[in-house]
Amino acid sequence: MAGFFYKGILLQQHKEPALSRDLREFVNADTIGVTMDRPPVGDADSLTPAEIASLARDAHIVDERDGQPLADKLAACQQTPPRLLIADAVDDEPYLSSQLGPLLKNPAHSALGLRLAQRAAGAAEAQFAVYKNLTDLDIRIPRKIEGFSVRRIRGRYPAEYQASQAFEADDDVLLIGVGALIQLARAVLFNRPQTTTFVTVAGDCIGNPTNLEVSLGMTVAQVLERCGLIEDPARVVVGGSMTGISVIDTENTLVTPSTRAVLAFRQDFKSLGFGCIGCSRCVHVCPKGLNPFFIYRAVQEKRYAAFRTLDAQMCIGCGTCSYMCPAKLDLSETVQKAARSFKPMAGSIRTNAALLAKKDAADYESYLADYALHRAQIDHRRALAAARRADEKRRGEAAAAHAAADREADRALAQALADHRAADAQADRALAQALEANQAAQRAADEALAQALRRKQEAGQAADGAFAQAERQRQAAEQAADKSVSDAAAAAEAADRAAERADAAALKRMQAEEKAADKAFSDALKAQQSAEKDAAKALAKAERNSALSDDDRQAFKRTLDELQAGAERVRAEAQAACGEAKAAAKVSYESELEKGVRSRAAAKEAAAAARQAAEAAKLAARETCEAARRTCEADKAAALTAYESAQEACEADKAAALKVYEAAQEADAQARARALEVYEAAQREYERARQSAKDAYEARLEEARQTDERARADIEAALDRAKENARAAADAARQAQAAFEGRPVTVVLGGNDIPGEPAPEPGAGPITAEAVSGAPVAAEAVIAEPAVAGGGSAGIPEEAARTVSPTDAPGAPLEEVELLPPEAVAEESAPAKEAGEPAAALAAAGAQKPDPMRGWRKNDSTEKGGDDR
Amino acid sequence: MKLNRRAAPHIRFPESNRTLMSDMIILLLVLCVLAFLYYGGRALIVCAVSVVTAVVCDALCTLIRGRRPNPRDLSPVVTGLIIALTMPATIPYYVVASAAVFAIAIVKHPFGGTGQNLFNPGAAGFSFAAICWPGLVFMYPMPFDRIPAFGEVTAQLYQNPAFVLKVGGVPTNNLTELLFGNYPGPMGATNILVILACLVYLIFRRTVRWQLPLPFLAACAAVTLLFPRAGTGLQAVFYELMSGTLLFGAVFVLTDPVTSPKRDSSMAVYGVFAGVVAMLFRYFGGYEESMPFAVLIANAFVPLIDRYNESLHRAIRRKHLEARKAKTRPQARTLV
Amino acid sequence: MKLEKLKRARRRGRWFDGIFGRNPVLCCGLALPFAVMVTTSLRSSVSISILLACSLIPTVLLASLVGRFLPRWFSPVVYTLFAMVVVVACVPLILPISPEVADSLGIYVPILSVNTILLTLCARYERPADRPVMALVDAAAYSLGFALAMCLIAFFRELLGAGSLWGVPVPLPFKAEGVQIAFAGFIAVALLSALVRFLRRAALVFSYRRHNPKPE
Amino acid sequence: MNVLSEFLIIALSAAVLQNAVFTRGLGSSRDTLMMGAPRRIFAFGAALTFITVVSAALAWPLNRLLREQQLSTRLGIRYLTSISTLACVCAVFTLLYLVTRAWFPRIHYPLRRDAANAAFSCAVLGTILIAFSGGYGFVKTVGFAFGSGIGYTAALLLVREGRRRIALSDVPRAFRGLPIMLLYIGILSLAIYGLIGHQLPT
Repeated sequence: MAGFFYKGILLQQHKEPALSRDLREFVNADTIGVTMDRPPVGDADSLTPAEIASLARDAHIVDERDGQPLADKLAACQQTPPRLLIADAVDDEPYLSSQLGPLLKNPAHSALGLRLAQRAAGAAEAQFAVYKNLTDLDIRIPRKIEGFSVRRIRGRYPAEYQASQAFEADDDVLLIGVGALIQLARAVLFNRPQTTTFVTVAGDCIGNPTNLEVSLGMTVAQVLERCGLIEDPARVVVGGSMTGISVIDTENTLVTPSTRAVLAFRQDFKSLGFGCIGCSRCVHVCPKGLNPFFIYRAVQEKRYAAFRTLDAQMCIGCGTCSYMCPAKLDLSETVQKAARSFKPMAGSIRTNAALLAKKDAADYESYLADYALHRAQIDHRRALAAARRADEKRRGEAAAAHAAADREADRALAQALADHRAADAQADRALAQALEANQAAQRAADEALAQALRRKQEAGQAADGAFAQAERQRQAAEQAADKSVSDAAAAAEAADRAAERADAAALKRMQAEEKAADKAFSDALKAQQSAEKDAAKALAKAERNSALSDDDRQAFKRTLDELQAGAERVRAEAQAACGEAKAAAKVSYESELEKGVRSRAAAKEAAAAARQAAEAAKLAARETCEAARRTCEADKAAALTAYESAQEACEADKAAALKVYEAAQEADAQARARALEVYEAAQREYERARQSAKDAYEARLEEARQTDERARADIEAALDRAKENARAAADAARQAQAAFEGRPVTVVLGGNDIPGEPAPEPGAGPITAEAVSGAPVAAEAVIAEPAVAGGGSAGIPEEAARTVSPTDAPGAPLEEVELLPPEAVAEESAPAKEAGEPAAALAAAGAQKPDPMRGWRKNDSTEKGGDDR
Repeated sequence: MKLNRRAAPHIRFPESNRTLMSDMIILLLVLCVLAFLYYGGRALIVCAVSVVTAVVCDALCTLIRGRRPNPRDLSPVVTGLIIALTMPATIPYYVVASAAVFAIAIVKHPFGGTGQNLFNPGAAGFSFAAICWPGLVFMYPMPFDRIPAFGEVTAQLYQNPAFVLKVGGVPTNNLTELLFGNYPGPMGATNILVILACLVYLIFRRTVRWQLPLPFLAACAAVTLLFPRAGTGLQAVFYELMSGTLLFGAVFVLTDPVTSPKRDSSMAVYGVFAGVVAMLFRYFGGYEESMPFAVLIANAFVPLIDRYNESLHRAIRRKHLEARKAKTRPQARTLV
Repeated sequence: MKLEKLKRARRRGRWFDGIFGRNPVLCCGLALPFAVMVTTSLRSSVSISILLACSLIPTVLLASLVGRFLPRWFSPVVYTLFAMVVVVACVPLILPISPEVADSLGIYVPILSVNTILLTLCARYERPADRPVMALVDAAAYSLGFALAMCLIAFFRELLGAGSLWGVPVPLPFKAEGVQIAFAGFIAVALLSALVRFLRRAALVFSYRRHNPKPE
Repeated sequence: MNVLSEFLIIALSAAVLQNAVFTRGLGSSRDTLMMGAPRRIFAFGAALTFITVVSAALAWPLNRLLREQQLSTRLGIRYLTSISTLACVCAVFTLLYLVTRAWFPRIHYPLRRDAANAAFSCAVLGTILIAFSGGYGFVKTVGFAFGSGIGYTAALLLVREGRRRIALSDVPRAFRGLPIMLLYIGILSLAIYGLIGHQLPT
């Protein structure tokens, strides 16, 4: 783990013979005197940073650490001057001392170079950095070189990497190689461009290993000859002993500014025939904390899916794992080659995993959408039924209301008709009553007249009788004086009785008359009241009948009042008539009474008289006869007057009765007219009521229809939405499936970096992922999954039941191949820059036409087939 | 001159697979010599039979798989020795042979051969023998009494202290007897002192990393301390560790590099897990000797432990990358 | 290798590959519990094979006839119940082999009703692509293949483990009781399955190499 | 309290000691053992456990009833309990399928594919029949069913883990796929047999 629990290995440095020998030159002759075509610099200290930078550029100085031109590096830190400038002399690879040697051999130039670079870069302070764990050194590394302190870098083998990592981390540090600084110093002092570089020539085949200042462009062979080869090297390396590149043809390999060493080794490791036994030493030493064991296994078995989690691209190529491997496997090379070849695949693997994930998600969504559609259909059916029921209910109510209103109107009309008829009948009755009353009154008057006549006659008779009687009486007076007393009494009584009877008759008559009058009056009253009642009821109904409009109501009220007023008038007249009748009856009755009283008085007087008469009868018999005769005449006269008065009374009576009758007739006509009017009003009212009922019914029907319309629209809309969702989800699932199926996954076998051409559009040509068995394709999911709905799993891969999985060439017999699904579904993409964006999927090396025997040959192909273990 | 291309690190660590295996074999041979001292010639013959069967079977299987057998690969020798040393000296030869065949032909090669098997062949072989012939495998002769090399074995057979512990008793042999292996037990697993010396040697030779056997023994001791079977505390721990092939297993069987996890932290987890399972098997298991079964079950969990460990390390790497990127990012901003 | 010849061979072979080529137990890994546990004695494995045969064939017939009408997810319920009834009915068939075999098999007789061969075949022949007679042929071939595999395994395990065949003791130099235990069942099935795959591939390569020899 | 401890003990022993796959090979077939995605394994395991537990709880009273009435002897049918158990399993499966289809779409999605295999796997019926033949009480039966379900899922996950590692090793071509998985399970069952020490009653 870089920096955390840091590993790495302690290497045997073998630096010694080269380091302590002095720095020799091996320079091409014609480069000796060359100078830059610019004026030599006078005073080194007066140079401005810009001048230093331009000088470095003219001198074409290249920093041997990383091969970048020194000028660029200095220019880069113009904006942000580094806090610390480090002169890098860390040679941590064995046999290598091409930076430490020159530093120790001419510290002056390196110090000057560092001072110039410090000024150019504007760095606050500058130091030299040297690797601490150098064991077998003969010369001592000074603590300070001309004012600059020498900082010791601790740590194990990939110390250079750790140091640069640590320094770069706090970003304001600039690392420049010591060689470049020396060249800068020379460029300033001698106005010379960079023509040479410092190279260590070492290795167990070299006679005298030494640090050389070689001019650029020299061939490796010349350098080796210069230092002398003891024997034939098995391998010649340019660069470090751990990270160098073995040379194939020494004549054509040249020394470049960034060449640090030329090494020649004798012993060659023949492969011991061991495979990796998983001793995990490489895992313990990897400075980046990677797991070379898994990476190596994944590459051997072509399980590129595992690569994403193993971070092969983070390998820095330090070679520690290969160094440590007891089975002498080339782990470092395999990891780096695989990282390179994985880069183009990373994109397609990740895209494929993403597509697979999208496909599954889409399937899941489409299933849920179908489920929602299913629920929506159920809800739809239920809602429709509910809507229908509600609609019927509303219509029923409207109809009922309508019928009720009609009934109501009919009833009102009937009522009005009845009222009208009643009123007429009543009027007729009143008329009849009045007629009767009239007739009765007339009859009464006639009767009274007749009675009067009779009384007159009786009186006459009586008088006659009386006279006769008187006569007789006189005669019998005497006799009857006494009798007369009794008779008188009797007569008195008779008279009394007669009087009484008369009175009673009169009373009766009067009562009859009164009753008649009262009846007439009560009838009138009743008629008036009934009319009033009707009117009130009508009014009440009207009130209740809220359907009537206000003005109808007033009209109704007005008629009612007229009705009442009419009834009032009838009543008053009836009263009047009754009063008159009563008065007349009373008058006649009083007259009767008077008569009676008189007769009774007379009788009584008679009696008394009789008695007196008895005494005086005798006496008076005669007088009485006289008296009687007088009385008889008086009587007669009285009777006559009475009779006349009776006649007048009778006449008056009749006239009154007649007047009353006419009044009654008048009232009757008016009542009838009013009743008719009321009836018409009632009819109009009826018409309006029905009309309004019909309108109300229509309105409610309309309203019911609209609400039903809206409800159905909503229900349909819900169902359509659900259908739409389901269809959309199904389309999405199909597209995801197509995208996933059609995606060509291409694999680059071997290290050749074919420039990536654009990924062939989906569906083009068969998938050529013959080798990548585990990685891209969840064939397992495709093969093992027969039709969607459960049922027995098609254990026996039946041609018909299986969908063509992407790794299938059409028609190839591919039996029982289980491909591992891709590793975890697309996690966050590997952060490393190289495998960032999904690189264009390279067409596989062998994108030849689909060979029908491909699946066949794959099974017995010699190289490890891709099918699963 | 014309040279052919060679891979990057041009210098290599001097040690090779052979040396790795040879360390193990030297120690096992030491135990064989000890066994020879205790049980006479028959022990050697049993070891020889086991080793020869293993090697021959390995060669045959490699040929069947269509590859050239590699004479320098000594892993079948190690397997044969492990199987032989955990058996009693009086074991019939066919038992050892069939165990070796089972170990190599069924447990090792189908899973991928030398470096790729998933289960430890030695442990599997012994388990197979223990299950098939329990009567023969768990009856041990007393050391130093005469055992004829061939023909009928008439020696008196005793029980191992592990059996005594199993049935609940307290073993009678005292500490020195246990240390020097002077009690009836498997050929190579009785001499505790020598085995401990081998462990120390392996750890300092860096053939075996200490994170594997020590946590295993610590876990066994801890479980014993928590649930002592014979006596209390330290005495119980001594008896548990000394009896049966627990210590031998810790040194030779568990630390097989092929079937152990790859990182230090996962080795510790593997060791503890194997220890706990071993003790569980001892308490509740059917047989007195539980180490091989426990190792097999622990091997089944190695891929799981490794996978989770790798994802842990990946997370750590990612955190470091983010941390560094966070540091360098401000500078990038000012530039723009 | 002419493709037409290959296709014709495959079409003809389809009738018999249930026995060896696509053996249900060894190639397709169906009904493994029986192959692992029951094959400790030849007698029990023969009786199980008989029971399977007489329960598989009628059930598959039922499936091919009535399968179309059942909903796809519900059909296993019908088949397993029918199979269970048939198995229970046929148990007296195996009693003449040995009275106590039914007890020694224990739960493995009722399990026959839910074994994976039955489910797979029923699923396949519910909506038959080809003629229903193929269902019968396939069922017969599979039960024959099952019987073959079971007897093969039982032969080895009984011989090695109990040192007897069909109860008759066979003199053997050494006897490993361990083979009677479950784990040996797994390993036996694995080895035989590998053997079958190896033979099938050898046959394929042989017929392939006959027409285009390996380019030297 | 002892009911819970009894339940846990029998569940633990069913999961580890008498594991359905390793000790009796129940429920092992190519499709179940070779399932790739862990999500699918969890769904399959959950369905299987649910069905086993519920049908065990359902079948136990039936079985007790049959034994009390000695129905099987009276009617002369030998395996009546297994018929009733299978009927219970079928009922539970149908119920589960319909209920989830109607109301719980999220649960039904994975069930559509695996429910039939889970319900009609030998492990379900086998576990319950073993519990009955062992004469367990109600709590022990349900515990045994639950433990065996959990053990089965754990076994599948372990096998899948092994498979991922075997994919990284150079397996000979004849052993690729099913044979190597069976070997892996065979060796594991050898190890677990070491725990039990004797052959389990079938």
